[in-house]
Amino acid sequence: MQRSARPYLDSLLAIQQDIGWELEEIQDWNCCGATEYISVSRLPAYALNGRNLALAAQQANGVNTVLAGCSACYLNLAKTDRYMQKDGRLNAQVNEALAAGGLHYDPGTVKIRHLLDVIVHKVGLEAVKRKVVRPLTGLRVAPYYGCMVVRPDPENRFGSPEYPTILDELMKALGAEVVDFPVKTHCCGGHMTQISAPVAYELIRRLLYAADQYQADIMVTLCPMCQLNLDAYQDDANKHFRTNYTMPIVYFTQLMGLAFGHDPAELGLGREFVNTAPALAKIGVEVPEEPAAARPRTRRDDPSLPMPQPLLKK
Amino acid sequence: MNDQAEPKERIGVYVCHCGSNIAATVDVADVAVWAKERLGDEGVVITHDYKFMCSSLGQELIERDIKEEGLTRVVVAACSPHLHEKTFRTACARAGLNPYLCELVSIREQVSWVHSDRQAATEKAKAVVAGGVERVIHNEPLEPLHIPIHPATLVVGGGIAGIQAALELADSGHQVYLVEREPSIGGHMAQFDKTFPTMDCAACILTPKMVDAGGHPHIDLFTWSEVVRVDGFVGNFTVTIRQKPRYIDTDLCTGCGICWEKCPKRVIDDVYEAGLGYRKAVYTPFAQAVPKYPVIDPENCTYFINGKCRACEKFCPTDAIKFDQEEEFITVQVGNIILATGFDLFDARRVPQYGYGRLANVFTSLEFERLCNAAGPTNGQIVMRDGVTKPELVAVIHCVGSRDRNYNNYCSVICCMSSLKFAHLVKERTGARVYNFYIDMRTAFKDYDEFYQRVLEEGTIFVRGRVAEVTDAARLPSEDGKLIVQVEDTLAGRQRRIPVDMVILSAGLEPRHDAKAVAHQFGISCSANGWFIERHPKLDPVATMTEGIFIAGTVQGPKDIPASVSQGAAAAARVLGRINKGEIELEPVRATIDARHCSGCRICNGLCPFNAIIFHEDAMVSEINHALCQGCGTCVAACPAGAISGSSFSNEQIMSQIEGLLLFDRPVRSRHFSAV
Amino acid sequence: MSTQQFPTETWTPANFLERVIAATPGESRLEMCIQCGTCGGSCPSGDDMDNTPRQIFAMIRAGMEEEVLASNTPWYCVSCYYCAIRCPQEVHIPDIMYTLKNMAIAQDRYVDSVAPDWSQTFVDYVENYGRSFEFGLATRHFLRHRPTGLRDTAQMGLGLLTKGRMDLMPQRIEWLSQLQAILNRAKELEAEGA
Amino acid sequence: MNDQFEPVIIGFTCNWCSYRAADLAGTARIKYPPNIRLIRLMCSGRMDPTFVLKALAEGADGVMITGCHPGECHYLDQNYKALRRVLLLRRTIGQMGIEPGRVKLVWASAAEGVRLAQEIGHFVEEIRDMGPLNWPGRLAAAHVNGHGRDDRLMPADMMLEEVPA
Repeated sequence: MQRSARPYLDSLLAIQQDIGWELEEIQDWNCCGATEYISVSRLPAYALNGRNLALAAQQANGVNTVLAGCSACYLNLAKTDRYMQKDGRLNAQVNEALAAGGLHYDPGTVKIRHLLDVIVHKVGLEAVKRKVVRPLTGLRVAPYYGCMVVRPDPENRFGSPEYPTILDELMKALGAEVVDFPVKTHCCGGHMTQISAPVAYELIRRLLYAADQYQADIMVTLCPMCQLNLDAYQDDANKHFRTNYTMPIVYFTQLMGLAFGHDPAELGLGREFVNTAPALAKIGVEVPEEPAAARPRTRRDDPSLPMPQPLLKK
Repeated sequence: MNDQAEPKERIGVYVCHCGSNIAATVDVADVAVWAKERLGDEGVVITHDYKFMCSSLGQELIERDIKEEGLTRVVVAACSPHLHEKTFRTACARAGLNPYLCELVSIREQVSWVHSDRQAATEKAKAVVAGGVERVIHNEPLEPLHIPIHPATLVVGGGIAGIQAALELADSGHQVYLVEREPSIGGHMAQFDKTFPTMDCAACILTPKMVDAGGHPHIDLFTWSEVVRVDGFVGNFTVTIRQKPRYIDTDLCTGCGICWEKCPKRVIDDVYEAGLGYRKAVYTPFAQAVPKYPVIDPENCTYFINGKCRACEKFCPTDAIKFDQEEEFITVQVGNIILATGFDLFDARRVPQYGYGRLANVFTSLEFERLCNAAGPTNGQIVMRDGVTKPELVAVIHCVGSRDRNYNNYCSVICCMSSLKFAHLVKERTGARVYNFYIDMRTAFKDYDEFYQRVLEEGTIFVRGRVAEVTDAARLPSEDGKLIVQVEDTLAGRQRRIPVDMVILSAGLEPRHDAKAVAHQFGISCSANGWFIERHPKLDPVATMTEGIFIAGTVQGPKDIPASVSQGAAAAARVLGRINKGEIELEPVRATIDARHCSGCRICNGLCPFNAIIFHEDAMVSEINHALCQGCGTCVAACPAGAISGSSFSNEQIMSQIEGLLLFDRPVRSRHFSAV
Repeated sequence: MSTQQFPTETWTPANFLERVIAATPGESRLEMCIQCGTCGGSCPSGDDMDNTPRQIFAMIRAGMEEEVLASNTPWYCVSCYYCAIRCPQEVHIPDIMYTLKNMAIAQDRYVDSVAPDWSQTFVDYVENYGRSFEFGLATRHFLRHRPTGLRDTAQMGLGLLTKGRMDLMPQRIEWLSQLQAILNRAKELEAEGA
Repeated sequence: MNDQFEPVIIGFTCNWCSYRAADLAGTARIKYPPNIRLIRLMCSGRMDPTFVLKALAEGADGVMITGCHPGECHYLDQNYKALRRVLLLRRTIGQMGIEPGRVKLVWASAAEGVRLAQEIGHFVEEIRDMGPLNWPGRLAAAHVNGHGRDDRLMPADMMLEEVPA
């Protein structure tokens, strides 16, 4: 979240006080492996997530909820926890692997929930409404859920894996005009941007076409991958299909922040590829033209290592 | 334990070869010899092994021994009791021995057919025989139960199955009480336009039957009514029926229809018109309703809501409107009950990807039936939700909510045929291009596949694939404004997107929403899905495990009209047989409470699923009604005072059988006990 | 693409089906497929797959191991889970796709290496740094597979950089050795299990 | 010849489902080990816990109780009562020093001949692994030691229920 989804993090941090939260980052978290690690090998992929869960359980001070903002992280953490509960052999193997790093995790110890779920169901729409000082009146919002948050959703937290409405309701609570977006849970292209870009472009185009058909001003997402694909690849998709969509894509937390009266820059607005200014002008918000300058890093305090060389097959 | 002095009984043991079925694996002669030698102390006086015990010669052998040797107990070691128990019991009865003193133990299904080691099988057969011998000592002479049958019958549910059953019984001169929840009988069939595969008009074939039932001298019709209480047992049930107030005096009403003409309140009719049409607050569901009297629906009637209006009352020429009418409870006595309560249609909203309830031009099968029906809201015009436009492209989706573990994992049986019917009707009336999307085409039964051929001929396009989604989200301008059916054409191996104007969802059949409560009320069992369970799926499909309760039609599982009618008639035939005989004979497998030992703790009262145990407050003891008791034995096992005994399966019989099975050394066991 | 002749002596349908089921965690329910096509119809990238998921399952049953593992189908799975929630037989389709990818890598069977390499590159970063690293991932990936496409992507990358959304250097987690120890043990266990 | 321990198992079957499953296994000639001897009851709800104790006390090494699947009981829901009794019984015999695994409950519908045969096979192996129970031997030992009947090994209601042999 600190990187490509920085605006997501910024906006979340900005609104956390409004909704009475104090968030703690899992110390030294590692990547969940997305859909890639498990494609290569199975057990290590579960161990990877097991480590995050174990770290979270260690760090939990009476708190037992891990909030995931990204749909892949959410899915992978929840799935690891669930499969470990259900499959005794997997549980034993993951824990044996974790033991090599001095860790242990009892499945079920932490609850893995997505940000949107907790905001709507724990904080509540009424509490959100009370915080609204700048209603998003007149802004036509296309709520976009994507795949992995609402599916498979074994605990039915989002109401429907096919046609959920909780993001719709949240946006209505903020005063926005919500489009009944028929492709709200379709795929953003996922990793196909890397594997076969034309396939991804087509998936992106379908979403943009529908949003355009429904005359949405802006699309809201709840996953960094979706945001990245729709925003950063929108231009490529346009080139590929000779279209000229300019559909701004923002995180739902950013719109919450705006409705709560925060400064656009504080919410990371202006870092998008597709200009959000025309859309947000409808609610009287001015988006900073230039992104806030990133602090330049010197090599010295950089903890990074040089890039590994690719493994060449054959 | 086996050291008693003088055996009380004289027992004969007969070991059957069953040709080579048993003899090939079990040394039958050895078993017979062994039984005579080793079970002599238990009272075995004679043993035989014989080629076929069930043959007339075999049976005569038993009869002769009973007479000549004075046998008081008989054990036959042969096949399963489910096959020949009756045969050997009858043989004993012929020889003057109470049939329940004969025990058949299985050494074929449970020994020779399932084991291959001859020695081990022979030893096990000996143990099984010993179990039977120990058990039979404690068998008691019993008489079958005889229960008189009241000649009247209750039929619950006035759909086609219930109507058929009621007519069969009434036509043979017996009283029938037909109870229907809605204001008219007719059921789902009354909503249909045409019936497959012959395309008869549903009303044309159903209405005469409804009229017959309505006017039959032997049928008392209770519409707008429900059964609220069932007491008693086979032969003599006492049933309480609640008749909801119609607010119409049916003695005065002529069914002229002025009331519903004058009623100012229009209500969406979501029962009969499946939500597509309107009715008034005072209404009959449809023109041919039986009985012809309307009902006032107090939830929508202006007078009931705010005390004003009474238009119907003003205009009624016979003063039949009675706003002060109250519900009535009627009690009837019947000997048998036929349940024909039918099905509910699967709610297609539960499959969100098909968009029903969200996308205007997605229709359910029942809605489509109403669209086609000449008496329906569009006078039989097949039009889109705007009420005007004829569709040019129509999709029919099979298996909606059926064959799907997310909803119902069974096949709803009728949907393939009704989907074909829809395709045919659309073609015939609009000339539209029709696509049918199916997983497997199931057109079993007479003339059904011929109908499929006909629909193929007519040019309907069949796509083998379960539809993934129906959406209005166009991807290309050519799809704009259409509903797009997205599917894998599994035979072509490609994903297809087919734009259409109208989608018809062939929703499956589900048990009534209150099926479990109804099953409980009548003391019968239903499957996990909620379909009522028949006594035997093949050989006794309309009886239930509860004596005197029969089932007919879709209440037992999805089925089409011919099958429902057959079941209605079959259930009536079963009931008629009993009425004609005047009584039924029941197996004497029953529990009895010895009042002397009953402590009145009432533990057994709540355990009985058939409410057969009554508690006498005065004497503080419980008693079991033998006509209600089905002999499961749960109370026997639970009684802390040991006051309940179960005939045919008494504690003594089972305990002794255990001892018998484990009586002698364990020959199959090579390592023997050593004292700890 | 190699084509397997069947039926021949090497035709071992049961084996392949059983191995796929055994290698998938929990109950895959693969044997329950009724070939209805809900998965293929629901799949966002179904159009671009060599074989629809349904066909893949039929091919697994037919023992067409080489064709299945050479197919691009599992690699084009975007893990959207539409098939999983819609499947009337509750077949765990995405999990089976992961299993097929594992097998294709292990047996070196895949034909187009773009997708497997992307996964491997991603894994390398996770294993060496503990986190993914967009800049390095994209560069390395595109250098190998779409050198000409790199220019376009580079522009986007530049965008991400200037918008403060991407680093030039990967960030490494603190206790990397711990993570590596865990992953190595997991790999050993997996090898034992297989 | 073969010094493998051959357990003796008593099986209680329901007249409507598992007894018919056993018949079906026979008709289909599905083989299972001869260690089990079946008793027919009308319903698993008839299964009095003392039957199980009796079987163990008479020398059985294990007892298998079979009934209709939940929701399919021919007497509505009596199999649930069997389930409750078996759970309690397993705990009770555990307290008496007997492995709870020696009593097993198996659901088998009338159509599940194969399944019943498999379950019997598994159970025989499980009991084989546990070894002989030898409850009669232990009872005899207690008897020889001069304590008369060992009350700890004999549940109270069983002593009341003297069964004529």
